[in-house]
Amino acid sequence: MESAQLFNLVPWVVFLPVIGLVVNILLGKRLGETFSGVVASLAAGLTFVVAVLLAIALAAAPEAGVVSPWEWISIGDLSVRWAFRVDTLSVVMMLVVSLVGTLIHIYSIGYMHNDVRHNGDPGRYTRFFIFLNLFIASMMILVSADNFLMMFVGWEGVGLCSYLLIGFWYEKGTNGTGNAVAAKKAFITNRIGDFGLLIALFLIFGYFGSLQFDEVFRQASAVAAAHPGAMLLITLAMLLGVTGKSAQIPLFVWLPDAMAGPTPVSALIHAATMVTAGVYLVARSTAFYSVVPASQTVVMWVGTLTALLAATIALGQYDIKKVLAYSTISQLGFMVAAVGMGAMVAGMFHLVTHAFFKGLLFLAAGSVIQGMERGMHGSHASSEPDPQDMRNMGGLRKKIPLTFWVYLIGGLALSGIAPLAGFFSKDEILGAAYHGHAAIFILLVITAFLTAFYMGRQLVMVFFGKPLTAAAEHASESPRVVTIPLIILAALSLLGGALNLPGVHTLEHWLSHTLGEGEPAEFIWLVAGISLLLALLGLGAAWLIYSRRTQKADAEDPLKKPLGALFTGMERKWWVDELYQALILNPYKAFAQFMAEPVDLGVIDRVGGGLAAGTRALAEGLRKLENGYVRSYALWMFIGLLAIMLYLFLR
Amino acid sequence: MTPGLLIFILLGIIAVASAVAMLLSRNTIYSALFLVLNFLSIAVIYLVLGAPFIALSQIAVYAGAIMVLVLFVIMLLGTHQLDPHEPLKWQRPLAIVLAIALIVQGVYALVNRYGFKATTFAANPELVDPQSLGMVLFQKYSLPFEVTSVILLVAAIGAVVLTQKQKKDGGA
Amino acid sequence: MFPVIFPIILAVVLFSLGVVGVLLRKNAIVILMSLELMFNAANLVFITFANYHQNLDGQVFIIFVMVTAAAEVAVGLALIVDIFRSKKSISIDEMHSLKG
Amino acid sequence: MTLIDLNSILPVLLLVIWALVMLLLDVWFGKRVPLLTPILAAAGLAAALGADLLQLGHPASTFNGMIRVDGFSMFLNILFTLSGLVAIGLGYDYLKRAGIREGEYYILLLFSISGMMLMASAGDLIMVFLALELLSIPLYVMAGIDHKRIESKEASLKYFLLGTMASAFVLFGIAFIYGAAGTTGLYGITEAINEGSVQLFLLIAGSALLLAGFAFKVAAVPFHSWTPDVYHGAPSPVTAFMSVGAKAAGFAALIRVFSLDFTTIAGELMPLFWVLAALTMIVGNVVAVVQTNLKRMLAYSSIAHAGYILMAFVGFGDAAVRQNSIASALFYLAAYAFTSLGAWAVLVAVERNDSSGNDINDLAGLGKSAPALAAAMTVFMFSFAGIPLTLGFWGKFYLFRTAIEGGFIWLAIIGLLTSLVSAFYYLRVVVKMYFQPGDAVAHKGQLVKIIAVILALLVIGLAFVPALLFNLAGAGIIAGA
Amino acid sequence: MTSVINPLLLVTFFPLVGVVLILLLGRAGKSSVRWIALLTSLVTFGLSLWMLSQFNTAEGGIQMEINLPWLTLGGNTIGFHMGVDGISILMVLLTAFLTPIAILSTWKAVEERVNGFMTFFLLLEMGMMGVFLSLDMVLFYIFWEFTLVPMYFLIGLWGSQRRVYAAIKFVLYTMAGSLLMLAGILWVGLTYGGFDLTKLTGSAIPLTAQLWLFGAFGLAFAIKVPMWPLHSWLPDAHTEAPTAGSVILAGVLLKMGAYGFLRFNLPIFPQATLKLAPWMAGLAVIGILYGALVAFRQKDVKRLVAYSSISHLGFVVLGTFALTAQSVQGAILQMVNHGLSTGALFLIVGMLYERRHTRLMADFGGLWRVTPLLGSLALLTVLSSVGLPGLNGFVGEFTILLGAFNSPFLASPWFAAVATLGVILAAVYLLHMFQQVFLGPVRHEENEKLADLSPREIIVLAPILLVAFWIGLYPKPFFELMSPAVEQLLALIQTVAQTAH
Repeated sequence: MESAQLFNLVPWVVFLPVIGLVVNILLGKRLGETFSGVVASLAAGLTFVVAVLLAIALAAAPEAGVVSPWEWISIGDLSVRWAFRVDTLSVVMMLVVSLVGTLIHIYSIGYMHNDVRHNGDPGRYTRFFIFLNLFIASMMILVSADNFLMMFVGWEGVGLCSYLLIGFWYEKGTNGTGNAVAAKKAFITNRIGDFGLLIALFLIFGYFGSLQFDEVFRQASAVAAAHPGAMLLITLAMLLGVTGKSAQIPLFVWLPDAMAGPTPVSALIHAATMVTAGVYLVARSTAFYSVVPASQTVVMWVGTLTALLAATIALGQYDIKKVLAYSTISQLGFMVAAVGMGAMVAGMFHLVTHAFFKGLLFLAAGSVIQGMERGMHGSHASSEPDPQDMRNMGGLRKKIPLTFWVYLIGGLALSGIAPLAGFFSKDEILGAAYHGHAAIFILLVITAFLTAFYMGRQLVMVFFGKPLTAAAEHASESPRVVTIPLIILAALSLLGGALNLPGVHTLEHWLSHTLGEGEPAEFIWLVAGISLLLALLGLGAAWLIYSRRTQKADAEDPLKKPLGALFTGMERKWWVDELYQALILNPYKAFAQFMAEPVDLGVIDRVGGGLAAGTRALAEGLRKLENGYVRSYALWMFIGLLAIMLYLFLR
Repeated sequence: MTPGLLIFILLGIIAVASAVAMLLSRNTIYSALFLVLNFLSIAVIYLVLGAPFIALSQIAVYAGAIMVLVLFVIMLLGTHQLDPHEPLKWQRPLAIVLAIALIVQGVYALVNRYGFKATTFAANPELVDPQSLGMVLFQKYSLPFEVTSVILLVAAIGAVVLTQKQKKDGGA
Repeated sequence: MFPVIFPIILAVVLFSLGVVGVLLRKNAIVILMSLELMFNAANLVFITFANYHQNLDGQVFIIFVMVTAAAEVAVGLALIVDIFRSKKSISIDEMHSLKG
Repeated sequence: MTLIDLNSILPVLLLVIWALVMLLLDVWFGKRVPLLTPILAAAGLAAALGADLLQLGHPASTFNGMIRVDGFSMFLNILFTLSGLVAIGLGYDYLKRAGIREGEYYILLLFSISGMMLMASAGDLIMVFLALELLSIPLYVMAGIDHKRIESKEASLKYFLLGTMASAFVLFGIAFIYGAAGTTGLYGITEAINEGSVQLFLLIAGSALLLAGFAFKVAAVPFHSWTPDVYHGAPSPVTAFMSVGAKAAGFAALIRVFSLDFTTIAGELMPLFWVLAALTMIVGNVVAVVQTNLKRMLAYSSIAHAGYILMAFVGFGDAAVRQNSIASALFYLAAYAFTSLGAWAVLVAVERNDSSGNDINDLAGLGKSAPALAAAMTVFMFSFAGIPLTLGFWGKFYLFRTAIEGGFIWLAIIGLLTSLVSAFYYLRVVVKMYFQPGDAVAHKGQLVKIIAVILALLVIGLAFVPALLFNLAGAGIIAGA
Repeated sequence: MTSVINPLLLVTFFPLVGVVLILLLGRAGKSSVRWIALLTSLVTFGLSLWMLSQFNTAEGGIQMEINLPWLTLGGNTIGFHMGVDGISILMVLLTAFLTPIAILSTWKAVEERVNGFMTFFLLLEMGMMGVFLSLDMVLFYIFWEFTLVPMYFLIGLWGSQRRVYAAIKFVLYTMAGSLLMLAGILWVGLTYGGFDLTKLTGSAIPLTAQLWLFGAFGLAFAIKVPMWPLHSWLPDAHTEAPTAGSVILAGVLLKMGAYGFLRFNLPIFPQATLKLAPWMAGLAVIGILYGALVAFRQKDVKRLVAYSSISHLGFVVLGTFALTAQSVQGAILQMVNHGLSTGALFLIVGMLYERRHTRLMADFGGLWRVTPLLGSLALLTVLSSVGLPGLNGFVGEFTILLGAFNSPFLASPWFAAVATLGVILAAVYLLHMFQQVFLGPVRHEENEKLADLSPREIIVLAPILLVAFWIGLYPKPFFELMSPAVEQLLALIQTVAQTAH
């Protein structure tokens, strides 16, 4: 088949999951769990097939192609089409999304089977797969869009799916509304980012007269020369969008809470794919950022600081998923820092490998949690321990060995142990920083060390030592439908580094068709050595500290004493949520209340009533003049006459 | 100063004085009688102004018929002294001030904007003649004349309707 | 032979006094008489101008005024008598139940 | 006196003679034949209406200029006879219930209408004065015709005393105008003014007094104080008639005299009219807001409506606007007449035998117990408020149009804002009838109900073809104005 | 084209057929009255589609014009002049579309005096059609004011507890504006060439007069829209009105104000429009934020939705006065969008109220589990209202903001930038609402057994949501309908702007 014809398949990356979800909406309830899961997985799997076909086509003819079936909005000089773009960048994203997505779909068939029963509403099974398919569709719209507006559709669409899936168990969580609140928080925080993106879109249209990628990027340098301020604004506004979606400072706060969603969701949306959309956006907009160094610097610093901050917080967490969540934020910080430095390929590379190993970690964590849950059911413990709290685990290495092994692979990959995937991609980022960004380099290296440390901490707390609770004692391994995707992902995490091996630079060349020919990152032995050394150091330190910890569930963290207030800060997430609560949310609530009660009901609503009351008061006054005495009436007549006379005679 | 003016001023003073007296009298009968005096003095002014027939009518109709009717009613109802208390606080001062204001501004405007140039005429025999008055009345003003008769009739009916005792059977 | 303005001023004064009577007196009959005083003031103006214009229209007018005044008085007195029968008073201040 | 002369006052003549005949018949047969007087009165009015219609298109000046038959008078005469017919219908039901002597009511009504007709076609100030008396004296009596209620007497006394005082104003004013022009003929005065042989000061003084007197008749602030008390105290059918007939007659005099004789001093008078109109609209509408008695509320509303008509008339000095001023006033009077008579008819229907039951709360639940009456009342209230698809809307539309044509935009805005206030209390009536539960009952009398429904249908129906009335009002030309 | 079978006449007056039938057969029972009303409104919808088929999309001007002489008043003709163009046709379609839905929604909700309800409802439809189709200012005013009457009764008779207060407030507020508009109409008609809109457009009115007239017309429309700070009638009217009334009130009646701006203020007073556009936009932006803020703190769902209308209509006004092709077309589309989304929200609130007889959010919670279908459709509606891409609200809001951001007439991107914050705040209050009602655990025992949507209720909501998706995914036909008319309008503004400089 001609590659151009294959390109025409691209709308199917959206249609297939949509078909899947429509089928599930119509039939899912009636035909049962297996049907739902299979249909959804099939839809995702076929999407992957399409993505692969597109990749094959691109490999043959790497020129970008656009399939633009319908006009969407066309007013005056604004013309936006539903247009799908096939280029190396988008296809990479498609591949990652559909591959990881398919695996997670399959994983979910087993995971959700238990989850819906554990949470007491089996009827919600189908709904989960509908949402997952919807997410794949939205994500595909995001990555395959040929213009900013269509990308924004996907951008918000994935946000919606995130909302729906975080709040999947909307009646659970703190006070019964915790999950719903977390979902809302995610959506609204994302909307704040979307606000920035919208402003960027308006500015782009204002200065470029179009929203189509090629059209816009072609003019980027010209516009940057003519309106440097505008380009700065555009890129910074876009950055706001990035910080929302990719959970960077200052909008990262939603992602840890997003762990309220079922674990496959955390893996797919909140680790592997959706949160990387920000990185994708910056990569896609290389043309913009490359002409505005100032905002590149800002992006770089935002990424670096986020990486560091999140890593420190991850250090103080006990919830297995929270640790992974902060780790995700931290790794996203790496990616953002990378694209900020202009190392787009490094960023994308890390995006891909991160999708593999972080997806793996989350799914494995899900397996751990369900193992714990099964253990809880088995032990009939009187008080149910939190199955996600690492302090309740320990010694699971023996109970769930397969999970342990894949978890270990993921953890090592994340820590940056050679030759796992994470090592290569992280090293590329560090390498980029090493050239001319000394401060960034140092901070990122520290972060890399912390990463290894908290992963080591987690591995030790979860899998080593003795089971600390009855649940851990009775934990059992997950079914095969769950473990098979784990194994595949573990393999990918092991071998993912091959994508862009130093010297070979497969991904580099692949992406150069879209991102432009860049200098392939050279492999710096010093950097690699430092990073590997620090990773090992981190893991070792964690082993030393945590394997000797008191074997009691409610024991204090061993770091608490030596670090003191610093650790409390990590534990309490540096009080960022509290800060936002005090600085933004509470004032907003108070201000809204002020507007609603004193202003709206008290002033504006009273104006009408006040006029009425004034009229009434005037009327009461005037009616007193109508006192019933005829002589008084005569007086009024006389006054009237006199007034007329006076006016006429004396004017 | 012509004799006419002299008489006019004299009568004017009497008229004003009697009007004031009418207003001030506590006794209704006195008021009525002062009003008669007022009417009479005005009748004389009519005479001075060359309208003898009207003067006579004034005496006969007003001072005579109407005032007798009034007096009759006063007698019928008795001359009660009404409570002099004034329930309307501002009524009395306002009324007086405003009346004075009307007079002052009326006179001021008249003097300023009308002036003294226009003077009255001595009696014109043609205008004094009741016959010519009659001619005008029954030719030019025949319709108004008829209308007045209807008015009188209506007043009569009205007076009857108002004063007639309520029906014993109290209506349907 | 004197300025027309003199009787007119007199009429204005009498008219004002009539108004004062309506405004100040509570006795319905006196009020009625005050109204008559006002009519008379008007009549005086008519006569004066009839003289000034040297035509009879003004005089004719007075005849009509007298008749209507008589009609008014008849109705007014009837009303007063009627009210006296139920209220036993001719004070118009008694009549202020309708107000507001 | 020629046949043409008599023909010109044929409606009046018919009414007066008819009234005299009825007086005799009533004395002889009144007690034995209960329907006699109302039917006779209605027949008389119908005949007068016929006579009036015969005059259409035949303007005339008769009785040495005393009578002026023109489109203006004909339009108003039709209005007077129609309101008289309605008053008869209302009286027929009400009087018997309230135990009021019937015969005199109809007779006085006919006399009053004859006075109004004379007023509409008066060509001489003396006719204006006599017509004023002829229409007023029966009304004084009719206001006090209910012997059982002292309020009726009080209303009568107040109306009489103040009315007589207003008559004195008018008379004094006529005297000054006579002094200014040497004649009382409306057209004679115009001639004198054109010749320049007029004492302008006396004319102004006279106009001031006339304005005060007529303002009393139309119930313009501050000459309005009698209206609420009299409307309240008088028997409802009388009030119904008074609110339309007397007001229309007052405007007939005001419009005819001022637009004929005082256009030269209109510049001086304009601010007075302006203030008078504004005050009337404001006070009438504002005070109505706090009224709980329907009769008083309608009284204040009638004051307010006088203000609207005055508003259109403010520009009477402008020859280009005058014709529209007059036509819009006439049109509004007609619209107001239908509406007001209808509203009073509903009131008569719900009033109890002891004349109580006209508090606004007494309407509660009428929507359920008497849907036809309530619907009619709703139409009237909407028409009063000037909501489209009622005659009242076109009336206000025309008035405001005239006011704006005359350049009185602020006055129009005052009018519009006060009519917003008015919407409040008109709607309150609707609220009571439909939105609040209650046990309002309407009387069985079918006639009143039929009248109310017919008037409501007219108010709505004519709103679709307002051109009919517009043309008629537009033809209501005052000869020479 | 003055034939009797003019589609406009039929669309406008066909509801009267239903009214007559109901009056004739009023005693035949509730259900037959309901069916008569529903069928009438469906036929009207069909007629409006016929009108659409006759409509020539390529043409910008007035089509299917009908101009019958009605009356002459003091030298001014008042004609029965109707016509449709790209702006009004959408409003007519919206009206015809929402009315049967609203009628169907009353099947269970209105049990008392059904024939009265349906009569008023059909009369209301007629009035709204008349407003959108009139081309004579007096005729427009008549229809405009006439709509008050049925709405007044709908609120006052079939509303909830404080219905009387709300009904009177609604009428008085609206009249306050419209009376000044009447003064404006008269002034324009008398001074600047008659009441016929088609003859007025572009006529040269001096700037001072234009400013005054803009104020007079603008006040009426601003109250109707409603713009901040003239909105305080709206929460009460919306809250107290019966569901169907709220639907039409939000769906169509408010649009009359926005439509008025487009039909009167822009073409007749272009200079004033240019001068005042930033002020209007400023008020609109305040309204967007204010409505969103206040909505957030409401305890009553219906009140919340009502305040959301203030916020949403702020976008419409902003778009209108940004005066660019995108913003104006977006504003018109947003009028339709708001009609659909908010209409659907009110329907959902009504369905909740029918089940629980309360509208306080505190009384609900966790309903998605109990009534999954209702919850899902409610979510879609909320998302459409939030402006989620792919649904209708986004297309409108985006085009408005995009146009406003780059509008040369507002001369500052700040209006749109600040207004864009409204996008965030909309999510805040609407998701807050959705959470309070549908998410969380079921806290009240009464809510455990609530019935899910009946087939009738699905039929009520489904068409709205389908159109919501249609507009969200493929708004092209809608834009194509209005585009020539808007271009014509903006060309006029452009000319005026150029001559001014």
